[in-house]
Amino acid sequence: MILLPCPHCGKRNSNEFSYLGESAPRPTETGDAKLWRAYLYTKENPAGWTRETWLHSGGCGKAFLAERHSVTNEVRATWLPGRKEPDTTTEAGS
Amino acid sequence: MPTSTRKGPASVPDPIATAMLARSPVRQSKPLRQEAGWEVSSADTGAALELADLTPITKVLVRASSSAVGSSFSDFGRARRDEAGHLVVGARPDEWIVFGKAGSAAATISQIEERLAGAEGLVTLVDVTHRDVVFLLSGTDARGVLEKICAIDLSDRTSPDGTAFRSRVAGVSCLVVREDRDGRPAYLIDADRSYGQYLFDVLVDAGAEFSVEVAGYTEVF
Amino acid sequence: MTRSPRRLDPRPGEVIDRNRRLGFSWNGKRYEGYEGDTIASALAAAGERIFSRSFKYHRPRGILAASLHDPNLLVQVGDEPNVRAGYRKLEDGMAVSAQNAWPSLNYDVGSLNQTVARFLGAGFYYKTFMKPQRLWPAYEHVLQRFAAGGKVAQGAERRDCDKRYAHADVLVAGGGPAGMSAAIAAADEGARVMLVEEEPGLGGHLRWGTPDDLARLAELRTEVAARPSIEVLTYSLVAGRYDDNWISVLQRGLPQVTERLVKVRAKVLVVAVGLIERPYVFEGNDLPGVMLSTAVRRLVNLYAVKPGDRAVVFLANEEGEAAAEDLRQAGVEVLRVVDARRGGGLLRARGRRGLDSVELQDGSSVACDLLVTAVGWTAPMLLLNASGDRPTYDEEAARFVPGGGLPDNVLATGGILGDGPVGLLVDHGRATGALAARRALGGDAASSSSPEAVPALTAAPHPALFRSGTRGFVDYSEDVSAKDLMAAAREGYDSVELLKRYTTATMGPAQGKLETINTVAVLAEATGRSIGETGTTVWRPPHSPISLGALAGRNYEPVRYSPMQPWHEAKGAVPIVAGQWIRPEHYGDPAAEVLNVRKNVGIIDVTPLGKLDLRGPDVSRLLNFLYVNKWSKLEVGAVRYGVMCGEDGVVADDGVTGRLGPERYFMSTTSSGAAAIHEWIERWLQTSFREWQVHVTSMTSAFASINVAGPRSRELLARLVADVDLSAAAFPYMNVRQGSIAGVPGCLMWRIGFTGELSYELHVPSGYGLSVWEALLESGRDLGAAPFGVEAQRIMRLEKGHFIVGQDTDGLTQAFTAGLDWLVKLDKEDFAGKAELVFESERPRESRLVGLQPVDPTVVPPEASQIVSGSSTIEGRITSSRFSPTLNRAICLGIVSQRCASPGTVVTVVHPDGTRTPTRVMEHHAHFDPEGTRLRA
Amino acid sequence: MRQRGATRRRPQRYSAFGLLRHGLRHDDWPRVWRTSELDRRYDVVIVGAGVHGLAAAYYLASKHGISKVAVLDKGYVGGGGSGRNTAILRSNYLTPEGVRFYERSMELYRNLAVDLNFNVMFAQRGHLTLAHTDASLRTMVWRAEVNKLQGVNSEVVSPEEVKRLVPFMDVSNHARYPILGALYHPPGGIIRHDAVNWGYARAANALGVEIHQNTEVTGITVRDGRVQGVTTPRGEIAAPIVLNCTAGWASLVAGMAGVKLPIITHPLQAAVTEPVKVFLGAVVVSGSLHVYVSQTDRGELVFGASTDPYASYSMRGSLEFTEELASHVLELMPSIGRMRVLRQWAGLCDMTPDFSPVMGTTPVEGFLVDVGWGTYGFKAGPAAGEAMAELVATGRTPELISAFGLARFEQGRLVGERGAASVGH
Repeated sequence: MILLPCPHCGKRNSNEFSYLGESAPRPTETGDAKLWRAYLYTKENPAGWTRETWLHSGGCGKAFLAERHSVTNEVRATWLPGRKEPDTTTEAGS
Repeated sequence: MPTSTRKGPASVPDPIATAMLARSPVRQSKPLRQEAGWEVSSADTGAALELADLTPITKVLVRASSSAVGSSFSDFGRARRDEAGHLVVGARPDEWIVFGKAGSAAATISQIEERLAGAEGLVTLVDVTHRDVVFLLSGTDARGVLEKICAIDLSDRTSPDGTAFRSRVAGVSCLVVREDRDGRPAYLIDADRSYGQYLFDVLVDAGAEFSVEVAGYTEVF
Repeated sequence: MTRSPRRLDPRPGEVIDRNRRLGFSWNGKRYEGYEGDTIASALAAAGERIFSRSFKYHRPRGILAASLHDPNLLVQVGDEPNVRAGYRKLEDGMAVSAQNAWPSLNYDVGSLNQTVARFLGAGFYYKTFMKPQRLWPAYEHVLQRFAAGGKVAQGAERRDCDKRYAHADVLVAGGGPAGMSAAIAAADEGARVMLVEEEPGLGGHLRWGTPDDLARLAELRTEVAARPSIEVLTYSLVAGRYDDNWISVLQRGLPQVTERLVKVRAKVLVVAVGLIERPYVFEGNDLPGVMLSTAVRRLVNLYAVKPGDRAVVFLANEEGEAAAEDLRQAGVEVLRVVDARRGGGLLRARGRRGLDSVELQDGSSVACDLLVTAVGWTAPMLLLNASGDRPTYDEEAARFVPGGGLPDNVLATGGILGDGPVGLLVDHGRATGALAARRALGGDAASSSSPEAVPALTAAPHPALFRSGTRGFVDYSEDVSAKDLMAAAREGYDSVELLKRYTTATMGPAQGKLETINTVAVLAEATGRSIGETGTTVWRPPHSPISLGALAGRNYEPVRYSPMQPWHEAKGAVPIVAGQWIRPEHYGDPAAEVLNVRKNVGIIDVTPLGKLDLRGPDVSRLLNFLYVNKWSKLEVGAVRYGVMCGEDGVVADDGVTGRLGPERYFMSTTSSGAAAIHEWIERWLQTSFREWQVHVTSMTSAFASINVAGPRSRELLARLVADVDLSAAAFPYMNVRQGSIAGVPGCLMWRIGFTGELSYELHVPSGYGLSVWEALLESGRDLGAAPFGVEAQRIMRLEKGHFIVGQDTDGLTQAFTAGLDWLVKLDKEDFAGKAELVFESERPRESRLVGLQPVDPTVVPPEASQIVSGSSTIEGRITSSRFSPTLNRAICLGIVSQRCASPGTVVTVVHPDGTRTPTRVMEHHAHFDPEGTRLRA
Repeated sequence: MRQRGATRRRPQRYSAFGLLRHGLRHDDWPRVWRTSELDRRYDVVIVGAGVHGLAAAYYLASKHGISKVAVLDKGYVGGGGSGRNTAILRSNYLTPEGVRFYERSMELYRNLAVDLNFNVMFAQRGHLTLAHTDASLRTMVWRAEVNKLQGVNSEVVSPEEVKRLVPFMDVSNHARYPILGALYHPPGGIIRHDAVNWGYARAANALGVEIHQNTEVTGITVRDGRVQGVTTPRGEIAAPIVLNCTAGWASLVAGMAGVKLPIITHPLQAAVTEPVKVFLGAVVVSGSLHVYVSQTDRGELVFGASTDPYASYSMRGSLEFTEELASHVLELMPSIGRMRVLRQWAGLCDMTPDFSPVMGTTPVEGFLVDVGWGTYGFKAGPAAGEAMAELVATGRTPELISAFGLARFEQGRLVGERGAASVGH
């Protein structure tokens, strides 16, 4: 059971959270099928650091964004929706 | 722009004198009596570890931005008594649940409305007395019981008296509030009412190792 | 009752209680042992030598390691298979039997396999039994009879197991001298410590050591006991370490439960699991009477058992010397001590049912009944592997050692790291424990002690002794010899993983703990590489097999009930499982329940319906985004039906939402969709529409929901409602009112009709649900008021043609296909799924949901029957089907291809039994009252 | 330049007689597949030496005479999903295109031992998918009816029949998850997965296909929209066709060619118990309880579950997986609580939005994919290999796999397999 750092509650077991997947902006132009289907279906799916949305559904009920390493499951940053994204690009990552 | 909806009928008024009986989802052990229109147990145990069904107590959900509410309410993750004896629990960010005496929803709501009058932004109050079941688990081994079904660290260092958290208890999302009684650890466990009988059975089962006994309704507010 | 001829006089460190005798049986014969014995020690004391038969060749096997990891000591205890007799404590009344022998342990017919062993090399089955293909089941049946292991009994009771969560600053895995010292030091630094030891007592190898060792042990035990912040779990196994130091511990020997799984979140893990002694590979190395030095020391010193009469000791280390000394003290005649460090060598062991003699390198042969080997160690790497460490091979010490890749929250100490006198192990343990505590507590360490340097602990030089002959067994539980491994490697299965999969070496119940190193050594030899280059396999959890019962623990499957459940149960309602909810399917006769609703009035418990309280100035914007239809102009007091789609345009949920006040709405969702829809809404509000002012509260359980349906429902309700004008004019269809029912204030009343009848959906504060339910039935007795269940409701909604999301639609059904053309408003600004619905509207329709009626009204096609053209071209399927008591005919909903979808088309429905039913496509989904005059009444 | 098609050699046949002779003479068997130097150029480079890559290579050589083929793997033969799955075979899918495709795979599997001269131990013991709710029972009927119309043996049976097939099953109606019936698929069963991988590797190699273990593809060269070859630590390889047959790393390999896939990688965990005497005949699956179980000839129970709830490339097992597994298995068979879990492991599953694979061409000419197999990959190996070989050889997408192309996502024409239960082993 990995721990996920909820920005409100602190580290909690991952089974308290709903995984909402890779963070991808919703296209503003909804008439472009290619664009829209890329938003719906195409995934980066990296083996490394990935930015995704989680909802602490079994806890405080709040959504947050996290930068998690998809191989080690380490989370190096979390932030609330709408807040400035942390700049982690300078840190070592694989 | 006026954003408050406080003027709306926010609560279930307390029942008028009527034959209609309100019931907890948990089967009550005998002898029975009535408390503010609710059927409750008056079993008395005096055991070292007790489990009581406090479902009839008043529960009011308050939503507002923390900055607007200021210091009038407890912080998120903490619980404290207010002047009126209500237990005010920071249940979620920008969300509180206020526990009070059974049958006092209307009064509780008007007190809170008064206190929050003039707060900025959207403020809403919802009476959730009938939505939730509440148990009181108290006694020296209360932590031992909860540790069997809840993954949160309950030690004094991380979860001292006055701590509140939402987490899963035996697979059900619950609000757990620690408010010690007579120097003994005590936990209020608030959950969706439909899980009531299931959770009660689980608590009795987990507590068997520590000789838990089922106590009747006690007045804690 | 058998005596115990091999029991020695009391030993200073023995763990048996000679005052407490325990009776048990072995293969039906009565035996006696002492409290504190293991099953194996009690049997060994009684003179038993053969404990099992091997998997493939049914060779007799005896005590090898006398520990949890002994591959030869798997026995059946009652209805429990594969019990580790070298570990499991003896209990009074145990019925123990051998597992893999027929007709008996001493004369096993399967041992004939040995005579054809040369044809049954590893993987032989891949090369034969291919033709004819149809005979494979027969071959397979024969192979299955060789399946190893014990038996499970049909009807065996579930054992009592439970679980516990724990949180430790420092968890020390292993209660030997280093582990105990680490725990003591960590506690002194202010840490909460959990000390876990596999054996029933703390002490590790000190337990079976010299009087000096025992004295040392007593001191350490006193120190541990004096620290209340150390929780000691003995007879408990650290079974696995998972991400973020989530550690599983299997605890045994508790008074309340058979086994308890403790799940520990540790800030720092200290691995102090010590070493496992490894066997030597030589011809005859599996004969009963060939034992590891640690096995001999345990038998003599812990259980006071004399393991043989005349012994040869083959050794390369001090443990072997100590074992020889123990044997002498126990009165065993030590005939030869062959020291590999001085060039001594061991060729083979001989014997049939047990060891008879040993042949040595110097050409001599010694008759004996006990051969002890002490050829080196294996470090159990599971916890380190699981923490990211990859072990490296230390040529000098001839063993794998930690590779140094540990994260900050895992430390190692003791034998797994290196060797040394007890004093060094203790010092290292203390320093490591203190370091662990400081890391766990961060800067807040209570202690003022200055950080002491962790002393160096390295593996001592040791001769590299792996094998002396090809016929020796490398894997005891799988009957794999060095020869098998050599052959497989030459055949091309020449990496560790391929070799292991092909020969099954290390795959058996012993998990390769004793065998892996020898497997790697043989492979290295076969491929001409070094052991280090060959590498080792990754140890996978669990550290030792854990029972399903312990992993399952108590059955915590949450169940939800409505407030009226006691009533339903009392009336014998037939229950149905709907997600977590248990609901009444019917009360005996669903058709009668339907007719009563159509004629009189019925009530149904619909509490599981999802209910959300929505408040704030932006609710109508939210509704406009969530639903495919428009919500801007909903009057206070009005109710509207809506459908929600996912972003892919697929129908996700439906329900009605009413406006209770200027900024207050109440939404209902399907029962099964309630949680998901709440999450869906929160997700949008929190991530995309953060500036919208809306508060959403789940109210599903706040209200007991009762649907009152039927032509007399208004009449019934009027008897209980005083403060709401129920007249059709004042309270028309698709409206909502608030008021009191039977004196209970704060109720909501919706005039809606899933059943197609005049009906009211009542939402009553839950505590009063049962009272109101009873009041409705009581007041409506003369009106024919009766309960109805989910099945009657399903029939009536089908009569009315209302679809059910997830039944009449599936995971790809978009809104237009579901027949929602009338509802979807593509001219709305934006809403969830709009883009895909625009695309759907622009392309030719492929299929759609339609009402269907079999031409023969008496034939009811089972749901999911396929609609075909020609013999087998699928054109669609029946999604819902019932016999309508109201219309006295079969009625259906179904998805059909566009070419079959026009009203009047007669399609062919194929039933599961193969019959074909001509079925007509109808104009409406509704089979009954399509104009809706009844529900608008 | 070397001749097209490397030299073939006749492998020594495996047979009972061969075993006897080898046993008497104590001589070695020839190597199961040869190792060779890496060439600079191949007609086809296949990435991934699992069942898909090896089967494609085998059918390229055996059916189409194309044997200048290199199968590259970063590890060893069958070390990925092909050696980590629970080896269940069936063809009782939900959609007609799915049923037809998997039925072709079953057909190839049925003859595979003889075809490859390698006993793959396909045991057709029957496959039961339990229904615990009326909704899942309806889905079972749906599947059974589609199956029958495609000629696949599949039917819904009663709880009593389930009890007859699996006497250890608790079919009492008081269970929390009552068994209301099951989809019974008699031809379904289990196979020895390693043997399938080795058998294909051996047979393909005998036809001239080269198998290069420990040879990771680190780059794919694309010029003017055409694939040129691949890069490995052992050097560059030129090839006009590169076939991505990886599972778990499909997105990463496709990414090297600049192709994005509709894939999310999730771990799928499995576990095996200690052996006990054989008591379980059929393969048992419960979608609602997220568990599937079968017993091997060795007596071990092999378990699998649904994929982990969040995307990850981690192959470290989790404790909660074994806990839930045990709890759910004991719901079905309460009397096996004393059996012990011996080992757990994880594999990676590339999940697509419609629970169906992605097979065929990509926007990069010559770069083909056979990916996105979710939890169904092993079952599909032979048919996928055969179809991909045909596509490579003829340049035309075979009808059998035409529904599974990558372009379907951009066109919004998903395959309906998602309509079935989330776990469908």
